[in-house]
Amino acid sequence: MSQLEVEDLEVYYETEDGPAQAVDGVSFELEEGENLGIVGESGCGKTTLAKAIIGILPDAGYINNGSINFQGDDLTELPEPQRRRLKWEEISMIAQSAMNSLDPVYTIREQIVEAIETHRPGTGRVESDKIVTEMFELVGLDPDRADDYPHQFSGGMRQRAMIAMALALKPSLMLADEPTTALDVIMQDQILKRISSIQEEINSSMLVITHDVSVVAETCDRVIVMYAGKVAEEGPVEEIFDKPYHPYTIGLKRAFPNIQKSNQDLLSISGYPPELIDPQEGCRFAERCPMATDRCREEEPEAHYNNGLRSYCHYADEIDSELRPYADDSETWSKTAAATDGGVGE
Amino acid sequence: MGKASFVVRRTLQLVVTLWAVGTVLFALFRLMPGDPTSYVVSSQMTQEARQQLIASYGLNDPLHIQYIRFLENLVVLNFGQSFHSNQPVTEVIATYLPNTLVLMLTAFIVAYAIGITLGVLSGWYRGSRFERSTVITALTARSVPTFYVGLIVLWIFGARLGVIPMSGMTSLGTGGSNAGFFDMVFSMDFVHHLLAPAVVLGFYYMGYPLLIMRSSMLEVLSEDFIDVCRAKGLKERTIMFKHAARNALLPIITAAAIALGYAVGGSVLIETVFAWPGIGREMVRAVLRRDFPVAQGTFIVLASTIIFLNFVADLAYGYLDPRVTYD
Amino acid sequence: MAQEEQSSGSIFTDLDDGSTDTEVNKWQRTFRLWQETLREHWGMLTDELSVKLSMLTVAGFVLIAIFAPYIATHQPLQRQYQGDDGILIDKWVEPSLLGANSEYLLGTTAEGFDIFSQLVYGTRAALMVGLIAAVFTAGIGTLVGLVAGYYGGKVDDALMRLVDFLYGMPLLPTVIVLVAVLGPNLWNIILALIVLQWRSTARVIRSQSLSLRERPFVKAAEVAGAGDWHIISRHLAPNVLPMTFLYGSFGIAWAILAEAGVSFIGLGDPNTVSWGTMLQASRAYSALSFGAWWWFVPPGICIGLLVISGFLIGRGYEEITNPKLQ
Amino acid sequence: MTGDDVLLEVDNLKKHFKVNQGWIASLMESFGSGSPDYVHAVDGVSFELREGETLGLAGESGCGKTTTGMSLVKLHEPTDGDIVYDNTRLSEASDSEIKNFRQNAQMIFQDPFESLNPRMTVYDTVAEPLRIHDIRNETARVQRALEFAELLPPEQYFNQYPHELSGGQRQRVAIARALVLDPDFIVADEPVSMLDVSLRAGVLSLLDRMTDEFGLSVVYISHDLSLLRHMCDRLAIMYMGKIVEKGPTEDVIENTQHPYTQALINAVPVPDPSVGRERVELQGEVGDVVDIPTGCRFKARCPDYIGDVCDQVLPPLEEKVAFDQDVACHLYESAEGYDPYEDLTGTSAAADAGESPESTPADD
Repeated sequence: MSQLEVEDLEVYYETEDGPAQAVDGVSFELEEGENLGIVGESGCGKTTLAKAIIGILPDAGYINNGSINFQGDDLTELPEPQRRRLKWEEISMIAQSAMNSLDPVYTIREQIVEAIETHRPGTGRVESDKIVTEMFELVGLDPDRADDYPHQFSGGMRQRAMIAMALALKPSLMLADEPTTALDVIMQDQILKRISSIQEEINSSMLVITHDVSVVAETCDRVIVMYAGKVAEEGPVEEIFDKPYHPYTIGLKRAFPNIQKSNQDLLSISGYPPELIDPQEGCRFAERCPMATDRCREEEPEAHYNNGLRSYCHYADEIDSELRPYADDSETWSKTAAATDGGVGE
Repeated sequence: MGKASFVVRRTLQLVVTLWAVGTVLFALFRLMPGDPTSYVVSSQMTQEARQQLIASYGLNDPLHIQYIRFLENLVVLNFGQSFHSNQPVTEVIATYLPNTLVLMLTAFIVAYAIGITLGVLSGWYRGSRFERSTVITALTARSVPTFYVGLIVLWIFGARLGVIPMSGMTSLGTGGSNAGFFDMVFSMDFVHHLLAPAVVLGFYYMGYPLLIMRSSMLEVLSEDFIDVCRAKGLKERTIMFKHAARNALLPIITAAAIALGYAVGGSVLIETVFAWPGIGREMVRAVLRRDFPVAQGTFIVLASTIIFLNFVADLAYGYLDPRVTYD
Repeated sequence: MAQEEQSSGSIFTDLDDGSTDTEVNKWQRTFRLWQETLREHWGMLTDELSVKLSMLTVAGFVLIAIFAPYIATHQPLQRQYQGDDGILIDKWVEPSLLGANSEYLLGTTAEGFDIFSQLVYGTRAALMVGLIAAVFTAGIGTLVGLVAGYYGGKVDDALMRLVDFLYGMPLLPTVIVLVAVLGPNLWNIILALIVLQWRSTARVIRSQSLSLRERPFVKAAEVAGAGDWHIISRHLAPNVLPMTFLYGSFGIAWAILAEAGVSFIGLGDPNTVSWGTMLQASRAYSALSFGAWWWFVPPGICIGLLVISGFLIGRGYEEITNPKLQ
Repeated sequence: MTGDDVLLEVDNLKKHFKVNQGWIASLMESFGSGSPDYVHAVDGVSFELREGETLGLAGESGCGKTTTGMSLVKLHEPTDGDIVYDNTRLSEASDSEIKNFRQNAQMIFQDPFESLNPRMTVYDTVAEPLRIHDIRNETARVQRALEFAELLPPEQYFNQYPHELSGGQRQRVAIARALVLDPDFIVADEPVSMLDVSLRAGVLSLLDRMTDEFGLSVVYISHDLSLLRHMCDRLAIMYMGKIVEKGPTEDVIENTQHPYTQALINAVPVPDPSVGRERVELQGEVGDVVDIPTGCRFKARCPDYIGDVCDQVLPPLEEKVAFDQDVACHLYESAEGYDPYEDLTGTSAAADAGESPESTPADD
């Protein structure tokens, strides 16, 4: 039984004009000590999924259907006290911009010790200080600075402090929501290296949420590509980058510049993600997909399996013949429905 | 730069503002249209008595000489004598200022305690009926004139039910002059007199902090670190008070400084309604009686109390918000 | 037109001949800009029930103020005489509304004035003070805020020191002293309020302009060569408009309250009637102990209603400008 | 004095910001008692911009690339040094010359949600520059600009407000606004960094068409080196307010010379798991630009630190022997024979003289 099993989870947000289906039937599994990446553009539901797993959905957000089984318990059914005991003890979080993820009026030490004492009331001052020092060394921060306030830390240092806090209770699952987006490239490189080395040391599994395909390529074992609240494709990172079997992943890969390649011509997918309030039937990518047919617009695609990749596309098996050969020239992408319906609506 | 230089700079600013208030007041009474001396002398005086008095006040001296003397007096807190009672103004102030401070500060503290708590709760339970009703009460508290509320309270509880004394600070015959100020304040009779004006004034003051605290809470609740606190598995109550309220408290300090400007106005009116012997009421009576030195003296004292309390608020803000680095 | 010697491929080359085709003139554009902003705000404003109600109340009071002579049964400051021989002043008459057979809806005051007419004419004083003071409060405050926020540096420092000084002055006592010196009449009260009330608007608009000043769309206008005044009027002012309206409606509320306070302590305008002077008179003649509540209760309610409407309109606006406050 | 096709020359540009103080502090300072601190955002930057060329300005946040860009369009007045446009030095230019310059230099900003006035329709936004320079037949020009920005049919967008448009559409309106005056060069500050990846290429292709069809020059500011490699003909890498390496993009990326550029390129993640990348462990963080260290600013973090010469002598940015790009580093001997060791003060000069300056380039 894998550590985390999410079964066709639906998370909706209450809005004036009806529920927005941010996550609409997502299923996946995460093994012990595995590193799973969830990649997708803005509005694809990856952050909502993360918040649902951690249990910090805003008031307007609610789990409409499906389950999140974590080490045997279904988190969606768990009563509040038990659910709260799991938080941070078992599932901890590394927020995006550490700029305001740390309370500005308390020192870093106070905030870490608060997490420790909430879950292990007995620990004395000496014990928790030892943990704080140990964590600071683990993330490469100078322990004497534990009594500084967040605003006295630089961006990179605040991110490390966040990681130190996330590790304090040795959680079995760490959830990183865009951990390095707000950082410069050299600091990002240091932080990513630090996270993977820590992960091996404490052998916790990791869920990395990001829009940056290259970050996922370098840090994760398996990848889920999300589009408009659904899973588009899922599988081992090497196969997904080498030969994806979903038109969106193919398009996304070609839109990403690669520093090691000279004069590559980038490609853009015309149109833009669909509305999440009563979205239309069928495949959500139909509007922007070069292979779209009427079947795609009516019928929701089931999972197709090609060399270890699970992709939700009616024509996943014909991708090698139909799309991959012409995927490189931008012509194929500009004759999609979205491109031709008067003006580049994106 | 450190806290010390901030205190020095802020005191400099304090002195400059006080000087500015003094100068404006000086100008007000002397440069106003019409004969400035008309404020100084009362009509029944004979002509020479009038001239003699004007000379004694040196009102015919050149302006800058008067100004220098005015500033000297200001520094040494000598505001001259009251026309009405020939008592030195400083004495008038000494007797009435403490009464105002007791009334105003009690009402202020009570109002801020209630206002902040209600503000935190209505910010936290956003969209609930509780929040809507507190906001409406806060708005009414700021909309209905405070002296009118005083009148109604006096009418219902005073005239009709006779539960509260109709006026004054102590019942006749109890507050002998020998009784010290402090044991008077703690006597039951004084508290009985203090109750109604303090409650009415408190109701008036409560609206502002409540609304500020609520919007500040809403602001803080949209911050990311609240999500992290929830993810840390803290209890809702801890997040509400220890993290959200603590951060939302900061704007209240600056708001308190601004509210003081209105607070004094409120206490002047309440003192008039409840005939509470405070410095505000004294100022109004002096103005109506054209008792110019007392009016000027009481005004300066009121203004400098505000400016000083602003100064204290700025310092308090520094202690509460570690981000303030005084540079 | 920019010197054209090298860029052959410019898509504007054939337009250089300066043929004027459908030109949309500048003023029409600016008018549309402001009209669009106001209509948009009006729409958002009026979908809130509390705002609708308060707008109805204010409109009601405005109507009463305009048609006061027709609504009021008597002259507000004219003593009423009883019976045919006309020598007896009608004092302390019970209101006919409460069943007394008198011709005065709300009865008469201790000086024999008709309370209902005073109440009706009081609306005029309140609205006059409120609206004029509010216009100046919002106007001066916005102007000072925009200039301080846009130019920054020395100008900003000087103006903000002035605002700090004004904040040092307690509002009501200063108005009292000013009115005492200038003489107790409505215009002096309004003048005193104008001098003091713009301080909070200025401080808020200044901080908004400071942040707008750094926005890229202002930088873009600067890069295109727009002058200071062009940027202030086209880019800063429309985005600061909601805050101006907000403090305008708060200004109405503060002004009415201040006038009522000043009149209540006896510095009101002797020859115009206002709700404040009514309350002052009722206290002077200790209507309280006579139990003539119909004399001092209605004016307070009118002030409360008008002021709370001002606040609610302001708050409705505030929620538009700051969605977080919903 | 400049190459025939050089449009714009930046000559030792410096921009320092006074650390803001209250009026009392400035009061004390005018009495000469307090000395103000300065943020040396841009501290002596020189480069040329040729016609129809895209020049990339790269570097981590806080390296001064945005300040440089803003100084190019006169949003900042340079503290020192100057910008030469059309053979006139802008600091001495007359008002009419400035007005003409304003017509030819435009800028595109990073945040699509902030670069358009929320209270102005698309038509007013794009037409505003024309109105400032009172250029006639406004409507036709606005139409052309919107068509070029691929917002078709333009009339449909005339009366729309920014909040009715998506991020990509807003950025296209901003481009149309920058184009409508038919400028000579455009500074683009991270124009696509806030757009979704799948939409970026569309906006980037616009920038390409501008340089190809218009002969327009673009200064492209970004921290994303992979994007810069795709977009730019020449590249300048900035660190703490100075350019450390400048030259044709392929040279700067393929055979990098300066250790900082090398570290920057190595740190960029590659969207291909099968390909490893050589990880250079670079410690520490970008230095503080208020009190600037002596000598090379990268010395504290540089893996190839030589010794006192890096510590005391600021390496000039100049042609180096056998490379096409200019490098500011003591590792290489300068083409014009300038020997940094002469400037070395004190005795340490003798000790270092022994070590030959042409030690092998560090990057292999």
